[in-house]
Amino acid sequence: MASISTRIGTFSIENPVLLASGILDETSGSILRSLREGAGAAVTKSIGVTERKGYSTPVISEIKTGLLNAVGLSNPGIENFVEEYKNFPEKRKVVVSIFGGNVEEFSILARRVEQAGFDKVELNLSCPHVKGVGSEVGQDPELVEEIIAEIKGHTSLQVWAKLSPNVTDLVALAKAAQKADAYVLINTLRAIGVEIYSRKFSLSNVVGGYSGPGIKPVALRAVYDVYKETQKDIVGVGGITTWEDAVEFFLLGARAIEVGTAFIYEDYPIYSKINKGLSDYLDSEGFSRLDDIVGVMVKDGAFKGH
Amino acid sequence: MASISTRIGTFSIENPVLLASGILDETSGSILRSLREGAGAAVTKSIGVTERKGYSTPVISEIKTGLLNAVGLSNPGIENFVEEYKNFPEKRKVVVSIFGGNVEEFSILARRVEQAGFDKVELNLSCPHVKGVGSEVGQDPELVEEIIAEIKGHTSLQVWAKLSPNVTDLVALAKAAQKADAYVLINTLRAIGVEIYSRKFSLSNVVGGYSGPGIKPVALRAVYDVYKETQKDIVGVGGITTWEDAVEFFLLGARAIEVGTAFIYEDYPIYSKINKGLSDYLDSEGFSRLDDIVGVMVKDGAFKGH
Amino acid sequence: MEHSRVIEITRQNKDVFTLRFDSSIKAKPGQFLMLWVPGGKEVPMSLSDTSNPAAITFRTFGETTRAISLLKAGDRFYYRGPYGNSYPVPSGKVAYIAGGTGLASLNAMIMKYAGDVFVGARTKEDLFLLGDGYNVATDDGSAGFKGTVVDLFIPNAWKYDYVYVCGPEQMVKALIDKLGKDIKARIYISLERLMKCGIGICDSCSINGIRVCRDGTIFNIDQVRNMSEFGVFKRNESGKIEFFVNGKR
Amino acid sequence: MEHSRVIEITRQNKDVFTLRFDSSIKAKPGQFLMLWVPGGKEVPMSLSDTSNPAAITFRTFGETTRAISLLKAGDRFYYRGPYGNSYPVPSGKVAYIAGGTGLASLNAMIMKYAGDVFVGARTKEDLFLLGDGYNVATDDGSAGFKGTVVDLFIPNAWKYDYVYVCGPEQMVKALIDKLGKDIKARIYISLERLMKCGIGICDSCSINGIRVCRDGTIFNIDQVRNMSEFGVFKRNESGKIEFFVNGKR
Ligand SMILES: Cc1cc2nc3c(=O)[nH]c(=O)nc-3n(C[C@H](O)[C@H](O)[C@H](O)COP(=O)(O)OP(=O)(O)OC[C@H]3O[C@@H](n4cnc5c(N)ncnc54)[C@H](O)[C@@H]3O)c2cc1C
Ligand SMILES: Cc1cc2nc3c(=O)[nH]c(=O)nc-3n(C[C@H](O)[C@H](O)[C@H](O)COP(=O)(O)OP(=O)(O)OC[C@H]3O[C@@H](n4cnc5c(N)ncnc54)[C@H](O)[C@@H]3O)c2cc1C
Ligand SMILES: Cc1cc2nc3c(=O)[nH]c(=O)nc-3n(C[C@H](O)[C@H](O)[C@H](O)COP(=O)(O)O)c2cc1C
Ligand SMILES: Cc1cc2nc3c(=O)[nH]c(=O)nc-3n(C[C@H](O)[C@H](O)[C@H](O)COP(=O)(O)O)c2cc1C
Ligand code: FES
Ligand code: FES
Repeated sequence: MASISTRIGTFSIENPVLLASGILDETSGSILRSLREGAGAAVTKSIGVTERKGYSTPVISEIKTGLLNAVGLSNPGIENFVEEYKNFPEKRKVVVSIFGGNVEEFSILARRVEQAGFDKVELNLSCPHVKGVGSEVGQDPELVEEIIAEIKGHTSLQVWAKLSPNVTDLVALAKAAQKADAYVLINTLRAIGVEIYSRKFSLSNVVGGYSGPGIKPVALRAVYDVYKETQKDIVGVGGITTWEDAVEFFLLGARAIEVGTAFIYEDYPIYSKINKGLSDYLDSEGFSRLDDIVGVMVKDGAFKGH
Repeated sequence: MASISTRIGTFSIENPVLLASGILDETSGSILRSLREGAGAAVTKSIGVTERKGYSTPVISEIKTGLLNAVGLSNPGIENFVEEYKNFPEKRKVVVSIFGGNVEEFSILARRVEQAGFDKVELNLSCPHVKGVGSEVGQDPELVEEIIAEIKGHTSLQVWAKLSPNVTDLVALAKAAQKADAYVLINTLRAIGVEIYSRKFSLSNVVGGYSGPGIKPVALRAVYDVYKETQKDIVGVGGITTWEDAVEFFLLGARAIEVGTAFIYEDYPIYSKINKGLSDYLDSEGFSRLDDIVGVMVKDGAFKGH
Repeated sequence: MEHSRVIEITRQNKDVFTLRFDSSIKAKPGQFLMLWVPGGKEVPMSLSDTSNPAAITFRTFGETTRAISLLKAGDRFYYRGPYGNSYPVPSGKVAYIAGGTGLASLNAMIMKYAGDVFVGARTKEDLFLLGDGYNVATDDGSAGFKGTVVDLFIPNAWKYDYVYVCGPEQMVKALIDKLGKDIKARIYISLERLMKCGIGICDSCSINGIRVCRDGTIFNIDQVRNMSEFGVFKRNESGKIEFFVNGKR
Repeated sequence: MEHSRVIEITRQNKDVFTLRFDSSIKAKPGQFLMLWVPGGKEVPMSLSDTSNPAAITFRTFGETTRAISLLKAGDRFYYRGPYGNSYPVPSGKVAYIAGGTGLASLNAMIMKYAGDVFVGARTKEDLFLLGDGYNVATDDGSAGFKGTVVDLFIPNAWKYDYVYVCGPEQMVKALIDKLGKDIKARIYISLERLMKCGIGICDSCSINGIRVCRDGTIFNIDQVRNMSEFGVFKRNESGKIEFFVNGKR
C-alpha cells in the first residue's frame, strides 16, 4: 500500500489531511476528536491577544455551492487558550492559528504559544471580514514580511502563512512571506448573501467569507500560481470535499491539505474517506508514495501536450 | 402587473435580463435569437482589432459549481464584425463588447463601432486569461481612466465598464472608471481545473475564468461594494441562474443583469423565466416597478436591525 | 433561509408564548429550528408541536425572543432546519421530566406518546402548557410539590421503561447524580448549549468534543455521564470556559 | 471529463479506424462525444455503435485524430457527453445516405434499424464499414456507381418512409436542392460544424442562431431548408465567415 505520510517544513505527518482553522476547533475536546478520527494534524480557531465574542448570529449561511460565514474571530484570548490546553496530550499535532493587528500582537501571541509547549503557528493573514486584522494586515506585503521575520527571529516555531485570495497579486504576497516554513492557501473569498423575502443580508456582519465546493477552482489556481513561482511547501485548502479534490491539490504542489466546510457534507468520516481514497488512487495509478504526485503537473513541461 | 422595464445610462430597456458577453453571441443569428426569445438586450462576444482564433480545445470544462473557460477571446476582428452586422435590424439592443491592449486599440474599436451604427460599448477590462488585454489592462486604474476618457471624449457612445473581481480593491478601480455610464460587475474569477487521471489541466490554456452559480456570492459582494460607494448604474452578472438570483442583485443596486453560464442549465427559456419570476415577485411583495427594489438593501440604514 | 407566516401567537403565561406557523415542515419530536426575525439574532428553538401546522413555545429572555413574541398573524418568520436528532420511540411505561422551557421540546413528544409528565418551575406563574394530571413541582411550593422536579420524580423512577428529560443543565446533572446506575429505564436527555451554527461546524455547542446540535441534541444517559464537562462548565460566545456556580443556570 | 479504456482499435482502411472502449455509456444513435487524448485537442466524434461496449469510427485528419489512432488496448481515453439529440425511430421503409465519415454516425442507426444504405466516397480506398448490399457511389467510379451518392439516391427517393442523412455540408445541400418539396419521406439530417463547447454556449457551431450541438445535431429537412446560411458559409475558429467554394468541403 502506498504511503500517504508527508512533511510540511520540519513537521512529519502521518497523513496529509488536516483540520482547517475555524471549523470544529474552538474546544480542545473537538481538536482531540479530530485527531482520534484520523486527522493528520489540526489547526485551532484563530486566537488573538484578548477575548472576542465575535458577531451576533446569523454567523453562517449555507448556500448551494458552499457556505458563507462571518463568525467574527470569536476566541477566548491567548491566556484562556493556553489555560485550556495546559494538559493537552497531542500538542505536536496542533497548529495554533493566531491573528493580530500589528507586528507586536503577532509577536506576543507567538511567544506565548511557544512557551505553552506548541511548536507550530499558522498566521491568519487572510480573514476577510474583520476590521484591522486578517486580510487587512495580510494584504500589505511589507507588514507580512515584518511579522514573519519577527516570529522567526524570536522563536523557533514553525511558521505557516495563511494568505488571502482576495488580492490582485498573490504571488507578490507569497514572496513577501517567503521566510515562512510553508504557505497555507487559501482563506475564504469575500462574499455576500442576500435573503430576498426579508430583504436583509444573510449574515449579521453583511460581508462574510465564502468557503466550500464553490471556491475550489480559485484555491487550485492559488496553489498553482504560488507553487510554480516558489516551489515551497504548501498546505492546500478551499472546497476540498472528496479524495479526488485532494488529489487535485497534490498534483498542483500541495503537500498537505486542510478540510473545513466539507464537515457539513461528510462530517468526521471525511478524514478516513480522503485518506483511503488517496491511498487507493496512488496504488491503482502505480505510485508508491504521496510525494511522487506532489506538484507533478507544475514541474517543468509537465503540462505540455494539451 | 409590476413594470420590469429599466434604464442603464440613457438606455431604456423593456426588461432587465441581458445576454452576457461570450455566451451564444459569436454569430449575429444567435444575438437575434436571444432578442426574440426575450432578452432585454444582448452583449456581443468581445471584439478586438484583428482576428483571433482563440485557444485550442478544450476551452471549457463543466464543474459541479459552474464552468471554467478559456476560449481565448476568439473573434473575427472588428472589420469582419462590422461587415456581418451591416444589415442587422436591432442595433439599439446590442451592446458591443470590445477589448484591447492599450488606449489606442480601444479608441479605434470604439470609433468603428459607432460608425457602424451602434450606440453602446461594453469595455472588457476583465478577461482573466489572455496576456496583455482584459484584466491585465483593467487592473491598472490609470489606464482604465484614460481609456474611458478617450472614448467618452471622441464618441457619443454609452460606455459600460466591465471590471475584474480578481483585484484587491475593486472600489478603487470603479472610481477610476467613474466616467463610464455604467459598471458591469463581474467578469469571471481566475481559476484552474485539474483532471486527476490524465494529470492534465482541464483547459488547454491552463488558467481560465470561472463562472456560474459558484461565483454568485462574489459577484453580489462586488455589486454591493461598488453601489455603496458610487450609487452609479450597475449591470450585475455572475452566476445568475434563477429569478431569485436576479432579485438578489437588484436589491443590492443592480439595475439590469446579464446571464451567461445559466444557458447550460436553463437554455433560452432563461429570459422568460427570470422576467416572469421577477414580475411575480414584485407583485406579491407589493412593489409596482423594478425601480422600487433597486438598491433598497444598501440605501442608508436598510440593513440595520440584524 | 426558509420563511413561513405566523398563524397565531398564544400567550401561555407572563413570558411564555406559543407561535404556530404555516409551513409544511417535516420534523420529529426533539428537533429544533434556527429561527430569525428582523431585529433579532438567529436562535435555536425546539418545535413544541411537530404536527402540521407546527409550533414553537418560548420564554422571552432577551431581544430575539421578545422580537418573536411581538409578531402578529400573517407576519413572516424565517428559519433553517429542522436540525438535530429526535427522541427515540418508546415502548412500555413512559415518563417525561421537564424543567423550565424544557417542556417545549418534550411537548411534541407528549402529544404523540402518552406518559406521566413531571414538570418543574420556580413558581406557579412560570408554569405553562400544563395538561391534565401533570405532576408539578415548584421551588416555592406555590403549586404542586415543593421542591425540584428531580426530587418529585426520583421516588417514581423504578416504574418506567422510557424516560425523556429536557431542562436546565444543573437540573439534568442533579437527576443523573441522584439516579442509581442500576435503573432499568432507558433515559434520553435533550441538552442545550449556546449554538451559533446549528449544523455541527462552529464548535460552540460542543461538550467534550461532542456537538449538541449535530451529535444530539438527544443523548442517552450513559453518553451524558461520559461527558466530564457536563454540569461543570459551559462556554460563552468567545469559546471561553465558564464554570457553573452550583444551582445557578 | 470521464475516462475509459480502449478495448481495441481496428483499422478500417488506410485512414479510418474504429475504437471500441470500455464504458457503460448510455447513448442513442446520432449522439456524439467530445473526445480528448493527451497531445491532442478536444474534438466532437459521433458514436458509430451505441451498444455496450460502444465505439467511434474516425478518419485521421490531423493531430488529434492521429493521436487517437495511436492508442493501444488498455490505454486511457477521455470524453464528455454523450451530447446532442438522436435520430427519431423509423417506421416503414428506411434509407440511409452517408457521405464520407458521415457513415460513422449513421452506422449506430443501421445496426438497430434495417434499411437500404447509400454510401458515397471519393474512391474505393476511402470506403469503410461496408455491409452486405450497400449501394456504393464513388467520384471516380472505382467502386459501384460513378458519381455522387446523391445522384445514386435521388431516383430511389420515392420508395422510402424514413431517410437519414449524414455527410459533408455540400453533399447535404445538393441532396436538399435535388429533392422535390413534395417528397413523402420524413428526412432527418445530422449536421456537422466546428464545435468548441459541445453544450450549446460558445456559439461556434451555430447556423442562423440554431446550434448544431444542442438544438441538433439532427434536424428534419424543413429545419435545414430554413437555414439561409446552410451550404453558403461556415465559420472558422475565430467566428469569421468563410464562404463555401462550390463543391469543396
Ligand atoms: C437546541 C435548543 C433548543 C431550544 N429550545 C427552546 C425552546 O423551545 N423554548 C425556549 O424558550 N428556549 C429554547 N432555547 C433557548 C433559546 O435559544 C434562548 O432562549 C434564546 O436564544 C434567547 O435569545 P434572546 O435574544 O431572546 O436572549 P439573550 O438576551 O440573547 O439571552 C438570554 C439567554 O439565552 C441564551 N442564549 C442566547 N443565545 C443563544 C444561542 N444562540 N443558543 C443557545 N442559547 C442562547 C443564553 O444562555 C442567554 O443567557 C433552546 C436552546 C437550544 C440550544
Ligand atoms: C458532431 C460531429 C460529429 C463528428 N463525428 C465524426 C466521426 O464520427 N468520425 C470522424 O471521422 N469525424 C467526425 N467528425 C469530425 C471530427 O470532429 C474532425 O475530424 C476532427 O475534429 C479533426 O481533428 P484533427 O485534430 O484530427 O484535425 P484538424 O487538423 O484539427 O482538422 C481537420 C479538419 O477537421 C475539422 N475540425 C477540427 N476541429 C474541429 C472541431 N472542434 N469540430 C468540428 N470539426 C473540426 C476541420 O474542419 C478541419 O478542417 C465529427 C464532427 C462533428 C461536429
Ligand atoms: C465557519 C468558519 C470559520 C472560519 N474561521 C477561520 C479562522 O478563524 N481562521 C482562519 O484562518 N480561517 C478560518 N476559516 C477559513 C477556513 O480555515 C478555510 O480557509 C476556508 O473555509 C476554506 O476551506 P473549506 O472550503 O474547506 O472550508 C473559517 C471558515 C469557516 C467556514
Ligand atoms: C464561455 C465564456 C466566454 C466568455 N467570454 C467573454 C468575453 O469574450 N468577454 C467578456 O467580457 N466576458 C466573457 N465571459 C464572461 C461572462 O460575460 C460573464 O461575465 C461571466 O461568465 C459571469 O457570468 P455567468 O456566471 O452568468 O456566466 C465569458 C464567459 C464564458 C462562460
Ligand atoms: S452550534 Fe455550531 S457546532 Fe453546534
Ligand atoms: S459547440 Fe459551442 S454552441 Fe455548439
